Amino acid sequence: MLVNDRRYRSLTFQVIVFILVMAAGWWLIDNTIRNLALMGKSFDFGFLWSRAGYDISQTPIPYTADDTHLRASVVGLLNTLIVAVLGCIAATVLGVIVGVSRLSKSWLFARLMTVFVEIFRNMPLLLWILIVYAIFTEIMPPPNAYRGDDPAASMIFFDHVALTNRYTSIPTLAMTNDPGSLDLGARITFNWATIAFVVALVGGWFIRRAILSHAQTMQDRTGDRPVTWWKNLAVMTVPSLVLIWVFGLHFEAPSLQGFNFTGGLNVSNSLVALWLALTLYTAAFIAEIVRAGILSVSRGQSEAAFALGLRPNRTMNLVILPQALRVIIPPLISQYLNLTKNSSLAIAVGYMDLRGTLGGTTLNQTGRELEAIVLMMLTYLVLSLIISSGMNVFNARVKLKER
Amino acid sequence: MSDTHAQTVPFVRDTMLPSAAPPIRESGAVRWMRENLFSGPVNTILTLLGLLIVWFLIATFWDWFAHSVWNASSLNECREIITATWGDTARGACFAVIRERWNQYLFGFYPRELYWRPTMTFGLLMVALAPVLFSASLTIRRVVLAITAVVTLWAMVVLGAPVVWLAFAVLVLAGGGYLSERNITWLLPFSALYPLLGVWLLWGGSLWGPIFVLVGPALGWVAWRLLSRVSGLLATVAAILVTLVFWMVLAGDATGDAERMLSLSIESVRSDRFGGFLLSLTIGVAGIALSLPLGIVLALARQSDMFLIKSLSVIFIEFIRGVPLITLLFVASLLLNYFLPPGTSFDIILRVIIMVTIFAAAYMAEVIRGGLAALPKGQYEAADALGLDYWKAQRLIVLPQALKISIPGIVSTFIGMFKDTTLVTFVGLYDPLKSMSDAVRANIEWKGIYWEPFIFVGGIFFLICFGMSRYSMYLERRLQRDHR
Amino acid sequence: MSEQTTRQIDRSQMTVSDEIAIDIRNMNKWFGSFHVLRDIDLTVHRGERIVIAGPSGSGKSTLIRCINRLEEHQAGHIVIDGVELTSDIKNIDKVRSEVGMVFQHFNLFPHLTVLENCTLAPIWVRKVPRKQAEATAMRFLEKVKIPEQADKYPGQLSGGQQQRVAIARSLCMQPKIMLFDEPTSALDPEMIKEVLDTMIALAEEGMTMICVTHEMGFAQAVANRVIFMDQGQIVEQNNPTDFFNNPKSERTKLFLSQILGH
Amino acid sequence: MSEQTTRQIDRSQMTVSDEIAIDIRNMNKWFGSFHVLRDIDLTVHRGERIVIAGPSGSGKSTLIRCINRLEEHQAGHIVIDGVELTSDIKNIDKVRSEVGMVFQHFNLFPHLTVLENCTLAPIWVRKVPRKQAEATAMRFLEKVKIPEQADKYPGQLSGGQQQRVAIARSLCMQPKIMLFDEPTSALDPEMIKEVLDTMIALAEEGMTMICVTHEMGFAQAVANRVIFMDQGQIVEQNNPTDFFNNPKSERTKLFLSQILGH
Amino acid sequence: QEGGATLAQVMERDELNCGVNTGLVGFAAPDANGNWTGFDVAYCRALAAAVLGDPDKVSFVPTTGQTRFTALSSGEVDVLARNSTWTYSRDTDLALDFVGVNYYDGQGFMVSRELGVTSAKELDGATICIQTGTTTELNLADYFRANQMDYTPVNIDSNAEGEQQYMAGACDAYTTDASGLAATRAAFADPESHIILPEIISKEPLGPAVRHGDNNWGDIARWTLNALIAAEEYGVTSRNIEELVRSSTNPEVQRLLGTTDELGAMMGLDAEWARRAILANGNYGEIFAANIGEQTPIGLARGLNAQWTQGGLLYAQPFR
Ligand SMILES: Nc1ncnc2c1ncn2[C@@H]1O[C@H](COP(=O)(O)OP(=O)(O)OP(=O)(O)O)[C@@H](O)[C@H]1O
Ligand SMILES: Nc1ncnc2c1ncn2[C@@H]1O[C@H](COP(=O)(O)OP(=O)(O)OP(=O)(O)O)[C@@H](O)[C@H]1O
Ligand SMILES: [Mg+2]
Ligand SMILES: [Mg+2]
Repeated sequence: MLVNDRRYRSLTFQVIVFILVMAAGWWLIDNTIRNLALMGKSFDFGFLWSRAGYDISQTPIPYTADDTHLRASVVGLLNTLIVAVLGCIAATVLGVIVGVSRLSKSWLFARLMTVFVEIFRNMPLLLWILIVYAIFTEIMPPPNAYRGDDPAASMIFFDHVALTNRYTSIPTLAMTNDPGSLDLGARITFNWATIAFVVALVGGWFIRRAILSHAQTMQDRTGDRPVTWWKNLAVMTVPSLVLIWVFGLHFEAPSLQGFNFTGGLNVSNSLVALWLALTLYTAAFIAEIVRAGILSVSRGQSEAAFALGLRPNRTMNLVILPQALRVIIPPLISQYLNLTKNSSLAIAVGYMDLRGTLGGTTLNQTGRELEAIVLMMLTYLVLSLIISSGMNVFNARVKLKER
Repeated sequence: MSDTHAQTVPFVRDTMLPSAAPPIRESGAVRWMRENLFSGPVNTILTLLGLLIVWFLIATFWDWFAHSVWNASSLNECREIITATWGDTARGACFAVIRERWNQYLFGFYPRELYWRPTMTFGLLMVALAPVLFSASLTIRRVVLAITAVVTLWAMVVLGAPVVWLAFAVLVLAGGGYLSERNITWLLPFSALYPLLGVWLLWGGSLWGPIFVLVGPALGWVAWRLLSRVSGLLATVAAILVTLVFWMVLAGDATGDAERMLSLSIESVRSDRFGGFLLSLTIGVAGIALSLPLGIVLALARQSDMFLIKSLSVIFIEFIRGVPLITLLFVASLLLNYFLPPGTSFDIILRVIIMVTIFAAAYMAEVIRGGLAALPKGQYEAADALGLDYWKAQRLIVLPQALKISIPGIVSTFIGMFKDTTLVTFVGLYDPLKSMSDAVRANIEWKGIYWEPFIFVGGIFFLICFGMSRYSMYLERRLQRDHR
Repeated sequence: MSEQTTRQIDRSQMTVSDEIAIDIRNMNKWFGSFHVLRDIDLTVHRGERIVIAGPSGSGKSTLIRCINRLEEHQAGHIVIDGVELTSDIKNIDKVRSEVGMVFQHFNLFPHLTVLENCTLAPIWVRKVPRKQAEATAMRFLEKVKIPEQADKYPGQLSGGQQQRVAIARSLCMQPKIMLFDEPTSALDPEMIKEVLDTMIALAEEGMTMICVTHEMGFAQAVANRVIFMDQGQIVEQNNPTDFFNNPKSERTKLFLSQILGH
Repeated sequence: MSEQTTRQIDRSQMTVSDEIAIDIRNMNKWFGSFHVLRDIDLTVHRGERIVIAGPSGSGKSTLIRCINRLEEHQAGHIVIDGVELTSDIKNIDKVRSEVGMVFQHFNLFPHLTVLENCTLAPIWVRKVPRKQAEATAMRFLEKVKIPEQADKYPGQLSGGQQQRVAIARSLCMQPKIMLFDEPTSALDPEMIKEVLDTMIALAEEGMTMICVTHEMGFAQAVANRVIFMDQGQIVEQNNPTDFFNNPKSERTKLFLSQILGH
Repeated sequence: QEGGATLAQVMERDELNCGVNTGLVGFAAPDANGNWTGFDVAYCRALAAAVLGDPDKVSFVPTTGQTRFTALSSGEVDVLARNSTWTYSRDTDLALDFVGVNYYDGQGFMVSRELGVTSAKELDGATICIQTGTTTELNLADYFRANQMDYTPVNIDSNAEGEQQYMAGACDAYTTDASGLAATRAAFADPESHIILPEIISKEPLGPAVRHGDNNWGDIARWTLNALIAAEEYGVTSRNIEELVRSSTNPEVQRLLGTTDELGAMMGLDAEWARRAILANGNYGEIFAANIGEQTPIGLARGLNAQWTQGGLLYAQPFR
């Protein structure tokens, strides 16, 4: 019999499974089609090009209520990315600090960090989002507390930053010699100054690399490594300083006008709260990853390095970190993935991310739940796949060679 | 040779030196402080920083906690009491809201007179889990079961459980304790039956329902026994078919008929009365229990060398892991009805459990895959060489070991899932954190209360999750030890 | 055991100078309140080869780890090549770059190739140009007989090969003194021989060596002096012939009967 | 080595019948493009005890793993007890239940007791009632001299004991042929003897055995035939006396000099 | 569902699935024991009483702004009584059938008195709290555009959160339906320090909705609502209804109460359906007074929701 032959057995089985999966898929699709017909709806993404009609509080690209649902969704996606990127950066920094501190010899500090980690890891993220948001709305003063001759609240950082229960008002960068903007179409513009800075920074980074590789060759040749830190610092900062001077870049402090602070950048509390909560929550996990990564490099490694006469900082750079990073980075990236997915909890604080626009107001106004949710899931999926393929590339590159 | 020995001074110790006391800075509190608090400039700074943080936390929150009010019927009353007792400017916590509404946070809208039912259900859950989670150490088992028994019975008495059910609980708990002393594996049948018992106790209704659910697989087994002489494959297919047909065609009517002949029902409670931690735990436990078998299948499929099976499972797992849980919950509440035949619509809790199960299964599959990968290849080869076929090898050799290795991962998955159950608030269910607090705050008396519910709910989450994570760490360490 | 150290080396060629390489006086060490090393007095001359033996937990490892300050001693003096080990970082650095150490578990850096393992310290500590460091490294790899493995990663080598790389790595710093902490005890029997041979070759070149080992064949073949430790103290020291054939202390006798018995 | 196989067995008692147990003809196997086994021809009669030797990587393990289809061969025929190994599962099952295999690393099931390890396959594959399976298992555990360990878990036994359990486990399926893949090479010297004694006892009872081993003492004591493999080919086969005293091929000579040399 | 199916389903299930708000005081909210009360809830109970004879045979399905219409179109609920605005696109594109208006509402603004604002026109540059996924969001955008003003929306998820934000001063103004504003304001500790601005920027007719396609079920839902409204017009209350059944001479009342002309049969119900509906929670006026009227903490005046005879917009179609 066919199923008794090893060569055909698995083939038979796969064919059966294939048929079953096809049947199930067909069943689902058929049901959906019939349901859509019954409700008099169609599967059609045309609604994306109709007028959205609602406003969004945070718009990284120009957007008004007259724009399409598609543009609203893109705004939402960008908002998702903003909070995800900010969160990943801050969570990494905090997580590394906490993780290293947990290994600190200071008993008290290490214990405090342990408490931090356990508290944040073992309570739902939603709780943290709500708490941080509540702290911001309940404890910070309203903008009009800054009003009057004897205001109840005062701005911090030399009258440049105002913490209110709506937003954190931070200074914007203003230019006296504005070079104008590059128009990319679709009302997306980049200021030439921004471009100049990006070029300066990227260029500086390349020069820095050149300096470092020159130092390396010098070291290889003579054994002495030239001092590089001040050159690097200069390369990275001087062009920017020159540009600041050329464009007349300065801070413009926000000031209270009418109901609100104007002139500065008002970062809404929903963003700040979401960002902080995501940061704290994810940092707790990252701290554990970092700690485990460092501990995974056995003590023998640092002892061997010491015995060879390497100083502690060199030991860290040349021996411990390269090994620990291999252990740290893969789970770190999956934390980035979690953070990105968790940012969809923005709904709890009314931050208009992808879920708030495409999966929220747009879905509601148009009643296209099937299309909207499918599109939203696919977008998240693509984000995840991009992140995790980055991880795979990394893993493949740093894998330790074993027998 | 002689020259090399020139330098050698033969030396023999005739009396052994006694051990001396260490220098003062090497012992006692001084050493501890020196080594643990002030062992260098950086650490000294860190210690001082730590002291600062502790001081700041105490200074900020101490009076708020110290001025707690536990007895009041509204927020305003709380405030009055605080002002009256500690003066005008005093701040204080109003934990009276917890005292007044704890039942809603724990049980949602479950009928008050039936609170003992969920309580008993979760008490018995510990017994059902004993052979799975606490199998290794008799001491842990004893402690867990003893605490469970005391707490459950006490709570049931306080909540006014009927004597019959008290007797039932005593029977099960004592039986569990007894079996756990003898041979823990004898409790496994109870663990297997527990899901049905739990569902019946929570939702109520006729006992015939669960009984007929059991009859299905029993008939399937009979069919398998009869046909397995003919062909293994045929028997398996027949067994599955018989079970499904029985469930879909006969079970419903049979339940009704049996109920008419002999009524075995307890008061039924509808899903919409579930809320608070009862809802979280129900979803969490059901999700894990259901996702485990699904996760095993997915993991085996992902390890399979059949291309199609492997890719299907990879696609499924990666898709589910690539989207946020919240979108899956939206699918449960908005889209599931599209995918089912027109006119079907079923309980939203059930739909949420399905999506949570699928979500957890994808994570579970990865955990179990880790367990499978940790098994040495020799185990598979030995099974092959003994003539065990694939399924027997999986069932008898591979899975028992792989699952045991995976238990810590499974517990972690559960912790994550349990925390995530708070997200059901976004599909209109009463989770303990947001919806329940909103409902409490919707009352004029408690409008404006934030921190106390957060602390209460957060505290419970912390206790459960922290306890479980410590336990899974302990398991992990023990596994590392005795796997050698 | 004796079959492993095939070569009986010619001791007459190995001279011991009068210069003092290591001078330990009245050294004490505690772990917490546990007194690990008690009143250790030990003088090692340049070119001497010392084997330390003793039951497990007797403080052998701790003693040699004190010598290059992987552990801190709390009382007494340790002077290496005229430099006293205090908490002065300068001194520690000087001592460490003159004392090589080989561990039981090799402790090679798994992320670097064998060659990079060997050149890392010369380049970053001694500031030797890379070319030159590599040439030196290759020389020592040849000496330990694995020049062909230079571009492999430690994970790709067998245990014996790894330990030889570890020895080469220490030698690349051109140390005046080598410390070995049970270099062969994590190895399979076939591999022990290759490592011991390498160490014998080193001894023949007149390297000052202190070696914690239970390979009594090795001790008989190359040591000038065998030191027996117990409970943190030096119980007996003597030349190998007398030590093995004519132990004085009861404890040494017991130990020797155990170790040579099976 | 010779001290380990204490007993010189009485070969005259061990008869070799004319029946053919294993018949391998023109068998070839590739791993990817690497040709591991080339034109293997081998006929084993019932009751024969064959030892396979050869340098590492020569394909010894692969050859015996082909015999019970842990590896698939790509060309040629393997007929076990009249059943040809093809991709037909029925045949594979039949062959596997008649061929027992003992691995280098025992591969006992750590989650089952010794007794359960031994009864598992009889109960689930042969469908023997549990009682009876346990009785059989105890008989074989007695034969390998560890009946008192029946209720322990493999992790609680020493390596030698574990390997004897592995042999008992195979025997419980009452195989007609036993394959051993370096059964003693993961064991400490003291334990090797106990396992070899068990295997000799088995040989004395007339079991058909194929054994990959480097224990030349064992080969000389019990083998009817020693097969020398190199680079996937059978280079030489002969009775042990001639094989050891009078090897024909250069390669065999080299190999023997290495293996007996140290 | 094809004609008549919903009624049959409800009858067979012996329970009405009614979609309501997850918690809006006065309109629909569960109390500490999970019992639902409120203006919308009362309509559900009346409908259940009319169809099934028992006002308690209702299963309340809490729906969020997101899930409400899907719940209806997928058949999860039989009727949606969740303060939803009757708009063109919802009636057509979303394939709903609004069966009438049970509350005439309009979107307004609430601000703190100390802000010194007296008109919505002065809100240029203000921060405004608004619930996402509602028509109010669109109205707000339209209104500010029409008046060439600027604003910053603060999107919130639920009414409870909106209150919290507004109270904390996170927004200058809170906008939602005037009824909701009133309910919210009523619940404040010091209602006097907040004012509801005079401008009503939109029409918000709120009403129960059913699925497109099952006209009979739509009729039942519509005429149950009409029965409640008509009852008030004719002075039929839950207290005097038994009396009127026996003694009323008004033919319209007789038809309504099923003492003459079997009107119920035309919809597949019995003669006494409307009687039961009214008995369940009283007529429209009684329901209004009990849940959101001036005697309740919510304290809404009848306003537009008075009978046409009182100068309001309530105008039940004749029972004939
Ligand atoms: N870091 C440490 N902290 C506390 N005690 C230690 C530490 N390191 C070693 N010890 C203890 O000091 C004693 C001596 O240890 P040491 O490693 O020097 O012994 P040893 O003679 O090398 O033994 P072995 O032959 O097992 O390597 C032991 O009792 C050990 O437990
Ligand atoms: N699964 C496999 N895939 C690819 N190559 C393999 C595989 N298994 C073994 N080989 C290769 O086949 C050759 C023969 O291997 P085999 O294990 O049979 O050698 P052996 O004679 O048993 O050696 P040893 O004495 O080291 O056990 C080796 O070169 C090995 O690298
Ligand atoms: Mg040691
Ligand atoms: Mg092999």
